[in-house]
Amino acid sequence: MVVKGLEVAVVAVTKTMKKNHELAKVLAAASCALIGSLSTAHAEESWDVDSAFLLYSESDGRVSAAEPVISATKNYDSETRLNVKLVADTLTGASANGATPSDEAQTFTSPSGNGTYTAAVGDQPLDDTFRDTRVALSSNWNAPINRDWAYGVGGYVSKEHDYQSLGVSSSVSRYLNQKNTTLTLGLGAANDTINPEGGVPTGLFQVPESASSSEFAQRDDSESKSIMDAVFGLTQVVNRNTIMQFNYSINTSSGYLTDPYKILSVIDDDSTGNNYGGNYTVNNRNLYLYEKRPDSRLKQSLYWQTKHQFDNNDILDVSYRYMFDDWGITSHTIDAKYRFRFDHQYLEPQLRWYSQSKADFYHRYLDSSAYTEVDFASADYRLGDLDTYTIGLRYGYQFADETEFYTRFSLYHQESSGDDGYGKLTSQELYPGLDAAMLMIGYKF
Amino acid sequence: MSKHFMLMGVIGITFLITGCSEMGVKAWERDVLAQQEMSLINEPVESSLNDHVYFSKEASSGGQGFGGGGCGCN
Amino acid sequence: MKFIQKLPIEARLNPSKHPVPTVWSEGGYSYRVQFECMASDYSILIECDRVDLVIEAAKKAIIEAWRIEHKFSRYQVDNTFSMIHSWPDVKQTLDQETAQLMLFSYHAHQVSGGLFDITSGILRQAWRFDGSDNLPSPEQIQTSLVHVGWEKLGWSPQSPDQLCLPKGMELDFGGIGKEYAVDKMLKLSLSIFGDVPVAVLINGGGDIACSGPRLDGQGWRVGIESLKADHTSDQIISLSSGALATSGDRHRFLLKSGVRYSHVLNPLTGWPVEKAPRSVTVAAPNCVNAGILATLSLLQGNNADAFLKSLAVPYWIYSERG
Amino acid sequence: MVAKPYFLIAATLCCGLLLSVTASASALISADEAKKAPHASQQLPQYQGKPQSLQDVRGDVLLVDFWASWCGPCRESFPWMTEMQAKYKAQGFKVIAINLDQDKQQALDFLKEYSPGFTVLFDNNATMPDRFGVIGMPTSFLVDRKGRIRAVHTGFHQDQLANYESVITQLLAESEGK
Repeated sequence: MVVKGLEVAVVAVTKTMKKNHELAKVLAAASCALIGSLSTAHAEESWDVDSAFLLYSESDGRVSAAEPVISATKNYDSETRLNVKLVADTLTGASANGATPSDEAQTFTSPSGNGTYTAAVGDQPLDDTFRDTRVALSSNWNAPINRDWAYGVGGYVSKEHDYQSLGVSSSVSRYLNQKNTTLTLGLGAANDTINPEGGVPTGLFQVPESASSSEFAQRDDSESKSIMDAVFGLTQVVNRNTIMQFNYSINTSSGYLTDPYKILSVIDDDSTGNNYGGNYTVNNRNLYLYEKRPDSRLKQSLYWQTKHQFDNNDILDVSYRYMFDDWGITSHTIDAKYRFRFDHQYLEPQLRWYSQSKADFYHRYLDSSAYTEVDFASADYRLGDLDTYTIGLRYGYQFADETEFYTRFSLYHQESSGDDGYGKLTSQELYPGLDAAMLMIGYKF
Repeated sequence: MSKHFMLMGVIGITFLITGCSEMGVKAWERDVLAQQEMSLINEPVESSLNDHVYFSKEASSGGQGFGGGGCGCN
Repeated sequence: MKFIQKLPIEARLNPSKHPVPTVWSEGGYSYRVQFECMASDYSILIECDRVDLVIEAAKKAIIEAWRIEHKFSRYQVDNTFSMIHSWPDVKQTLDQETAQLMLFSYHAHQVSGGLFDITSGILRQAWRFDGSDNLPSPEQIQTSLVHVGWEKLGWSPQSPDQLCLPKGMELDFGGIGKEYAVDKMLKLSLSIFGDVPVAVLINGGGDIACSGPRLDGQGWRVGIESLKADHTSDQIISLSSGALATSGDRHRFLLKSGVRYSHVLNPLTGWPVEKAPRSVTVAAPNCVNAGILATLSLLQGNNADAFLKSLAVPYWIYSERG
Repeated sequence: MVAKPYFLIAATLCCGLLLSVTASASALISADEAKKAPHASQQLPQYQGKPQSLQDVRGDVLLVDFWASWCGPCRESFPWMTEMQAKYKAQGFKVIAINLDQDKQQALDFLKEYSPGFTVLFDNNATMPDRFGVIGMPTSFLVDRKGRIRAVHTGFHQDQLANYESVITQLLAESEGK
């Protein structure tokens, strides 16, 4: 047994066995690395929350909506994040049912078949049973695969009393040219189920007088549609201050694409009679038909967006979208925002113009001599010739603790147009405009 | 329709081959692009609320983009 | 020594169901916390006038020790050790702590020329050191050796968190786990005190680390066992910084035909290292470091003393034969 | 029991002297294939110090890190680099962080907040990163005692910390005379 003496000096280095000395050093360093590994502080993984509240109100007391949103994003590192978003909205008010105004008071069967509502002479027929609450939850995960690739996956579910939607999405991105170019392929699929009040009405069938009618008896409770989406995008850094994106997207829907609550008026086109241009009647009842749309739709769009920061730090954001589909609709959208940036505040005016041409089967009304010959028809103004304008202003204040308060006010104006009809119909306002005001208030923390 | 496809393809590929490799910035020149305000969808909550309004009032929807650009740090 | 209180710890932080630790006063501002871990008696000595911090620090240290014990225990079913071993032949991602342990083991394996090998634990299936004379057959040893060898692991230091463990192999962190726990306990307990004056010594069944001298400037008095029944050659040393670790065979050996087979196995041959010292204690800046040096010196067998001398570290060796 | 032996462990605090050991360094670019770090003699202004070039610190193992204040991962790497320098300083390891902000003031504001525990140099006209081959932010180059680039890491990933540290220890373990 070797006993070391008192007060042994540690510093004594045995030079003859350098190898073991080196071994000791490696192990000293390795053991330090092992024990020290604890102290490395992990990056803060915190949630960034953006919460907002939107109030939407249409003029003439039509639809008004309140829509709270809360969106929380957890950043694991600069490229890896999880976002969860919860949206709720409640809609109340009345919306156009598709029938034309008339020189006589009109009475309509409510969608459930258990009641009626009326439109006075010359008034837009509005379905005032319109009321809904929607809750939607969505989540997205984005992460890099390696230096050159990244991916994202997401899902959402939303629920209204008569509508459910379930969707998934995924994307993969490829970075090129030192990350100055990004190619992205996104795919999405969704399945929606609709359970209309009173069941699914038969398209182009006369709106019955009440739920006791045989048409109601043969209705299905629900219908569904499925949607597939693909986006191919190219994002390009142009220079230090400018970034640009081009997208091509294709979207197919199939299944029940009709709006079960929308109807069409059949107008008497017998120019020799005294009801020329008035509501066509069958058995002394005005004839209204349920609308019917094709059971598939293929939409394609091209999208371009550019963002540029000026030397004074202001930012211009411009985008243009061209959309066309196999229903005959084409549309153009131009959206421009300019953000004036001050030390802790910003002011952002916005202008948006949207113009669409009507769908092939859009008819403001159907002629009494020909209504039996159409395969599809809808008087939904959203499928007609339409121009809309948005003017908005957003203001934000950034606090020292990096939270932000913001608010946005905007006005939305719609103008529809189309043929003016004949006879008595010409004195009716067939294409009323629509004005809405939106106020959004939000806080990011 | 197939005409549009072709057009898009031709534009896209031409852009890729000629344009992109000439454009862009060095990794250390991304200070401006790294700002959150310069991301293509910098206010996703506002965008989604607006999209929801337009979706329920107009016949077109979607088509907009997704991320890209940004800090592109590593 | 006066009993003060029990130190209850939530059941979920005590996965191995140890008895409740106890806190004792040793007079003045000197406290001793005793508990059980890895089949040994552990104690934490803390000198500090803030008893609340003492309790908090001890609690944190105990939880850490039990966490490490449970995480790498070979006898649990729901821990990291069993997770790693339930996915043989598959590339798996290790947590950062395990990756660091792998890196350390790698360095130790490299510099020891393969004598230190955490894959060698499996040899114990052949060798049972129960004081008996049951030697395994050469065939048994050969069978075990098939599954021993660091280089058989699918692992590289460039990506220490990626591991592919061949089927039949076993990683045994037991050889460094105790010392690692002692170092981590010291580090964690010190983090509680901030600027408050404190002196801490952790004793994990004979493996010791301290924060520095005691508050009065004196070293900690530490006994080094000689393994002799009468303790006649025990020594008391004064430890004022760093750590001590002991490696030895205690009662674990085989005796056959007058030859004493130490429990220290050479992973290259599968046989016990011949003429290994009974026990070696080494002092080093931290306990893991001390422990690995003590272990490596045992593996040198007859050359242990010369090896230790060349390391230029303080050591105590006990090599009574037979 | 005897209580006399009085032993002073003079072992330096954790991580003592580790100077010259040969260990396998497979993560490193081999010394023969490694290129010399460019711009070695270029003097750059130093944060809270006098101008310095990489040559001035030759003989140490260097982590040359290119960063900017607007880059999130760079920010994340600061505490880690401070820790590494503290841990391996005694073994001859230094972090040299070269700032590439085009607006130096932003870097200064950042540094005030983060007070780095290592050397920061300013290259606000970006004269160096091109030849170093910086392709992301941050990019760090591990330079050996002879001024050769032995490892490159782009980005800063928390889950790679063990790797980064492993390469540093491997290079530190390399023989000085090699």
